[in-house]
Amino acid sequence: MKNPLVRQALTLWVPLVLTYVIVLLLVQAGVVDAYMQVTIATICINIVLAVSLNLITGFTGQFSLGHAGFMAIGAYATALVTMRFDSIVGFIGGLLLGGIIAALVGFLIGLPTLRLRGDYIAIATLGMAEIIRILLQNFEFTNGAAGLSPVPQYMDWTWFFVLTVGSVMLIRNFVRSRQGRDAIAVREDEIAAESIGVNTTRSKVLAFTIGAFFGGVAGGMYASYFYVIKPEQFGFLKSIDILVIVVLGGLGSLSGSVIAAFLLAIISTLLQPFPGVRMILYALLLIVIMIFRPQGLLGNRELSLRLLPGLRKRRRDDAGTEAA
Amino acid sequence: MEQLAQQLVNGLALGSIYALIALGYTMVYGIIQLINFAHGDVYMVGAYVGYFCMVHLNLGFVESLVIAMAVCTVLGVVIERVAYKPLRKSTRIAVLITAIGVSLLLEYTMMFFVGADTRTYGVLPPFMEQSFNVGGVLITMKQIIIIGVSVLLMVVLQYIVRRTKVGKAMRAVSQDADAARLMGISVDNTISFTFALGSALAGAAGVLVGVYYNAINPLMGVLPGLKAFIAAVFGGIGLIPGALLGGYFIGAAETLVSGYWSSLYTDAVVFGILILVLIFKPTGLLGSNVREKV
Amino acid sequence: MSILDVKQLTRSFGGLTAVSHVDLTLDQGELVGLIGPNGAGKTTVFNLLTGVYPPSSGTIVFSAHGQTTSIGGKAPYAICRAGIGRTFQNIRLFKELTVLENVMIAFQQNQRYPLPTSLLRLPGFGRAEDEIRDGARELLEVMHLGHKAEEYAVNLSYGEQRHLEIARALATRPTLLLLDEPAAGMNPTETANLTRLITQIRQDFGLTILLIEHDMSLVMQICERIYVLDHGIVIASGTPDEVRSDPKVIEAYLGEEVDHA
Amino acid sequence: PQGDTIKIGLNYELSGDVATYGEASVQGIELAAEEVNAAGGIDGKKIELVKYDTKSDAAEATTLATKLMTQDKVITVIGPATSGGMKATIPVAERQKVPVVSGSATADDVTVDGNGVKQFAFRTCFNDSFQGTAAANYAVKKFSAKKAVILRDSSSDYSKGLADAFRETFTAGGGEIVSEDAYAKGADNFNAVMTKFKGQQFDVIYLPGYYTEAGKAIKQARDLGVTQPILGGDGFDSPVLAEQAGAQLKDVYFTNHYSSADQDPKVQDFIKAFEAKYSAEPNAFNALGYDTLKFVADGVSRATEKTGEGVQRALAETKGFAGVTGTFDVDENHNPVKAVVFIGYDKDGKLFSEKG
Amino acid sequence: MLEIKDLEVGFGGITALKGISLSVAEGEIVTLIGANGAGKTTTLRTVSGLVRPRAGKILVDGQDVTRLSAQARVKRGLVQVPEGRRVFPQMSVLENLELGAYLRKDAKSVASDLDDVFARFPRLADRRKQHAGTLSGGEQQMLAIGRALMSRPQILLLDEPSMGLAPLLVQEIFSIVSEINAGGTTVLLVEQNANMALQIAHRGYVLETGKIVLAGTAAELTSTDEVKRAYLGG
Ligand SMILES: Nc1ncnc2c1ncn2[C@@H]1O[C@H](COP(=O)(O)OP(=O)(O)OP(=O)(O)O)[C@@H](O)[C@H]1O
Ligand SMILES: Nc1ncnc2c1ncn2[C@@H]1O[C@H](COP(=O)(O)OP(=O)(O)OP(=O)(O)O)[C@@H](O)[C@H]1O
Ligand SMILES: [Mg+2]
Ligand SMILES: [Mg+2]
Repeated sequence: MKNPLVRQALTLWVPLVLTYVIVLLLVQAGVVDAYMQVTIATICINIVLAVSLNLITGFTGQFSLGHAGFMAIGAYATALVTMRFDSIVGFIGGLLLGGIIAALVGFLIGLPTLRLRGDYIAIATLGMAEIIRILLQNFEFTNGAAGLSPVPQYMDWTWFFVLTVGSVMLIRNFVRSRQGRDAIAVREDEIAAESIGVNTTRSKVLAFTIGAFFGGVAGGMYASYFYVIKPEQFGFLKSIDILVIVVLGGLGSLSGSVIAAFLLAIISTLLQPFPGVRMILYALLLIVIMIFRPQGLLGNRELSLRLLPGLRKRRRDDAGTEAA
Repeated sequence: MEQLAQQLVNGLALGSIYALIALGYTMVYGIIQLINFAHGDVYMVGAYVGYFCMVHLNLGFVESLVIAMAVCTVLGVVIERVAYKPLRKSTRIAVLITAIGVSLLLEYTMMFFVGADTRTYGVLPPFMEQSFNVGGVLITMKQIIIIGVSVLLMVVLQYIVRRTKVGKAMRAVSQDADAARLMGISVDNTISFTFALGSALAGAAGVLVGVYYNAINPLMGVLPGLKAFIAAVFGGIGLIPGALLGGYFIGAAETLVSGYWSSLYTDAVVFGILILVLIFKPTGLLGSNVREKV
Repeated sequence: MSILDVKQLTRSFGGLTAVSHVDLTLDQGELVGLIGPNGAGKTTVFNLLTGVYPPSSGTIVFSAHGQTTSIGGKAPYAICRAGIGRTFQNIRLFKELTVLENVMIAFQQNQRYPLPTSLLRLPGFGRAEDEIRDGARELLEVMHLGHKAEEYAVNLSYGEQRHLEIARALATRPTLLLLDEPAAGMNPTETANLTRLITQIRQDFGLTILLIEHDMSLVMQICERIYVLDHGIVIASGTPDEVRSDPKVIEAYLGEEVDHA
Repeated sequence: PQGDTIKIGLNYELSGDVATYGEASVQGIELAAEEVNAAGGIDGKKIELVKYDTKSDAAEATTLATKLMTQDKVITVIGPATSGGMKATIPVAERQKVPVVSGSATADDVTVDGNGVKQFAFRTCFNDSFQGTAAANYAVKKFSAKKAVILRDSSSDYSKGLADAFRETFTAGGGEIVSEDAYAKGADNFNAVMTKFKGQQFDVIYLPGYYTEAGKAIKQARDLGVTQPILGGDGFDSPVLAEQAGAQLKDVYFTNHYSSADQDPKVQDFIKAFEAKYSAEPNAFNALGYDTLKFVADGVSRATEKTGEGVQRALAETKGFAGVTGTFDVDENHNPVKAVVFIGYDKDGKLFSEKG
Repeated sequence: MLEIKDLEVGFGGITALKGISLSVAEGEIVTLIGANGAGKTTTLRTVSGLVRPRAGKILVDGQDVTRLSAQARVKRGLVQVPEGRRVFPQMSVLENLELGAYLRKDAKSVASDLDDVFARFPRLADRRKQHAGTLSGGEQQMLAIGRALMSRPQILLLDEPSMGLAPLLVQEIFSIVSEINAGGTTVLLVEQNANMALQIAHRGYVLETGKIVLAGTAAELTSTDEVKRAYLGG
């Protein structure tokens, strides 16, 4: 366990590859049935959404209520491209295009609005997402309120695995780097960050753009798996849903977001048999969890094998020894 | 010209409703910096209480209005004590999520009991169905009532906050809760009082809307809640005159965009204006525009 | 050779002129004090020098490394990169981060590697990170904080937090360091220790220092020159002895008896 | 699926945006299921309903349809109520070979699109273009309308479908659409748009939307002195429309599946049973939900093989199914072939109906 | 008059006060000195009721007030001037002072007390309509003290009143405290500026990492070597 490369292989790559292979085998053997597959898909999409929003809100401290807007852009781009070019190349192209347009919009919106503080950013991002939704609802080429369907389905377990793990890893790499630390400094104290040479606008816009990119990718995953997209799916409440995952997992904790995405899927499944009261129970649960665990499941810590109970100090970032 | 005047009357009535809801948002925000997402749902409950009073108990408009305000007052205080008070020391975003939980809880509990379908206030007393033609501009009695009651309640509110002892305590708590404690102010009671006041206004707005549109449903609070929040931010959140200004502005903007362009883009335009205003005036129209003192 | 040249610097807030026509020069390597009553505009001068507020009028010219920069209207981060570092009157640390991370963030501004290197962990990432970490650690040692590297900033004592602020400012590799009441809230013994530390870092890092302080024992002991500000105006300047005996300064600031000078 | 009950899945919007439609559909379905079970069930087996809430979310509809078919092993899934939700479940149905049936997914391309007929998708309502066309013809025939304005619901594809068909037919017959506008679901305030319309010359207003907003729109239009006839679709069919518009419900007409004034005992029995169970008058969603369950039950009982595929074959062959909302056959595109009824409130607010 | 017995206070994992006992007699100025983070502020905040202790008792005039809320203690005459002044920045000087008298019902005597405060701090009288947030540090400190006086304190708890103040004002503030004390108010004073504090105090305690390590009259403490070395810079 001394060699960092060996340790990383044991704690990261081996479990990941095992997870992939085992699920793949279970799917093929029919043990993981169609319903469980849909659930896994939902979890994966939520992970990408939550992790990318966490980058913006949890790490950089910019309270965004508009993540569904980026998701919508990615979903529509992927849908439009794959509906025209129904091939794997079209799918990958659509996914990338969706991410890039979302990132571009994030960049353009971010530049002026990120000068705002706190709740004012929340409302500006909310406004942006609503404008995107309303435009999608009124454009001809997006087919208005009826939305687009059927979007060719390319997403399968392999794609979900690659995209989810890839997104989480890239975002993790980002937050554990110079640029990521700059972003965190902005969250902690913007004026102090500026005074020590952090270009705070650049930092915020960068985080916002990257977050938007992955929000777009998640939208593409969604469109390609669930084959029906409509503007109303990307409303304000969707942004709230994503925020709930992030806060529940812990602002500034990527593993928290991942765990919360699983947890919410489980909660949702458990509540399904009670359609009449499921929302009431869900609401109560939300309140109770927040009262008893206001900092979220993991706070701003990361889950790791070294995080032993009672150990107060956060695990040190071992980024320096991780060069690939 | 006539049409413009008509549209402005329409906008004024709509704006009054936003302003009433926005006031509650702004007061709560002012005192504990919470975007109280459940506020729109308190308004919904107010509408249902009014409905129950008028349709099932056959009470008059004024009695129903008062009862709805009273019930909402209690509801607001209970929400604050049960759901928000335990989170006094937590991050604001945690309280925000709790507020979302409370919002869903109110919506779906109501839906559980009364169903999702729209309810109507039914036949109103004839005097409320009157309308007046002022130089070609049609003004209904209901519009007059809405504007009148809103303005009255706002004046009362402004008096309470500016002139009374408890109003002073509210401002003290909002500026520095610990220092307020050292003055002998009970912070918890003051916060509860703020919620009571804001919720009472929301309850009044609920009944007014029920009468005005003659239609209520358990999700009716979501959209106006959002709009009112925007109105509050627009005017400068935490400021009572700001909420008023924001409410009227959004009412007028919506009406004019629908009236002279297309309803398709009403919300988009309102949000667009909002973003622009914030970019040039980052703390809202009436907010003071200074950078934090370091 | 002057490294900072401030001419007719003015800043108002609404009706209030917090800083009014201030002229101020600093020579390379000097340690200069800025004193004056509460609300005189001292912190505002710092905020103008570091770009927190743009000046209402006046010019600030800063020369370092053979480069001359006009400060007025520049963003704070750009001014920092030009070579002005500062601490804050009300401590502003990154509270939820460790002591080491606080300094690393400042240090890494001069140790830049591109985004793809971060995202993809390209070769060079590890080395760059190691350099940042090691550089930051060294500075912590200088400020006697090495043993607290892994502690959260918020858990430090007040005095340690003030030290950390200085370490973080040093990590930006400033030529000019602005210290805003570094000894506030310290008792005389702690103040004495700090005084030694300030003279030491000036020497070791070849700094020019401008310092705001109400503790006259510190100011009179280490400052070579002093500017006195009152109502935004420079009412006196000169050596400590000149300033101490200036009746205007006594009247506005020092009071009759200066007991522990 | 074996066992002593016949499991039918309900996959409806019970919370979220369009909970109203989901909830109303389920009321009708549950009433019908009770009746079927009280009458001895199907071949002696009782119907067991397995009900889930899609939260008005298409992806959730997919998830739950999958769950109903693979884990609960239902023989047929009924719902969702909206076309978007329904479309999200059809590929699942095709893959799992279990039919999905909706009583209110009216978009033209639900059961058939460019790729052909969706074998496992059915519905018991007529589609949008059918209603829109009928309304346009009615406007021309009854009111000799030359100019129309359209006010639709921008968040509903149903509304868009009706508006598109109306516009096409109306203009093809030489009419002109002088103005068109849209509101978002949940809108309360129609004063602005009605004030705008008032300043224009036209003969009829086409308002393809749901009663929730239409009632308010009608009332506000009449309050402002807009006097032209107002036409709508089956979305108007609810007692709430009359309650909201009150005395202002005058000169309003809409296309519908049936008329509650119809003296056919089937219709009257349904209305009585519904009022007895829910102490409220039924609306279109209630009636369509009711018919849909009966339609599915009929298919199941005729199916030789009690499997999804068996039921699919039986449903596709349905002939002369007599429901509350009309008697119909299932055509080759899996649409019901129904007659349209016009319901109207004349200038004095008196209710009448006429066959189309 | 004020008695603290075995007070223990913790925040999460940190124990800030590890069982301290002290007393202040009527008419006394007692000062509490100690390094940064020793627990001085925590002591005052616990006495005034802003912080709940884990264990121990606080007695005022022999009555246990440990369980009372902060506002109830204000009623008992226990009033704190908090660290960092904490005036209400968006309110005028006058409104700040009126809030000091929040619990008092006797409008007349409040008005006369207000005049007294203005007489004591003429600078505040000049600025009565100005927002407190825009006052200079020294003016804010005066306001904070004036505001506390408005509630007619029996015991005044002062937390570092000289922090961040210009030398001139430091002297002024200390003489004001002496005057107030001379007028009959008991004072518990926390100060970093130990030299000055011990000059006006009758007695003092030295706090080190949550424990009282020394106690005595002001003169005794001033001449103790340890105190000189650690706190007086001598
Ligand atoms: N952002 C601001 N908005 C309004 N007024 C301000 C602002 N910043 C400073 N001032 C005012 O400018 C004046 C000078 O303030 P400054 O903080 O520079 O004083 P200072 O000399 O540092 O005093 P101290 O010794 O008390 O820290 C004060 O009256 C202060 O209230
Ligand atoms: N709210 C709190 N949460 C966590 N720890 C706290 C809190 N308040 C104080 N502490 C800790 O308790 C200890 C004592 O702090 P306190 O503020 O009482 O010291 P002090 O003697 O007043 O110091 P100073 O001279 O710096 O004002 C410190 O370690 C401090 O970090
Ligand atoms: Mg200062
Ligand atoms: Mg202290």
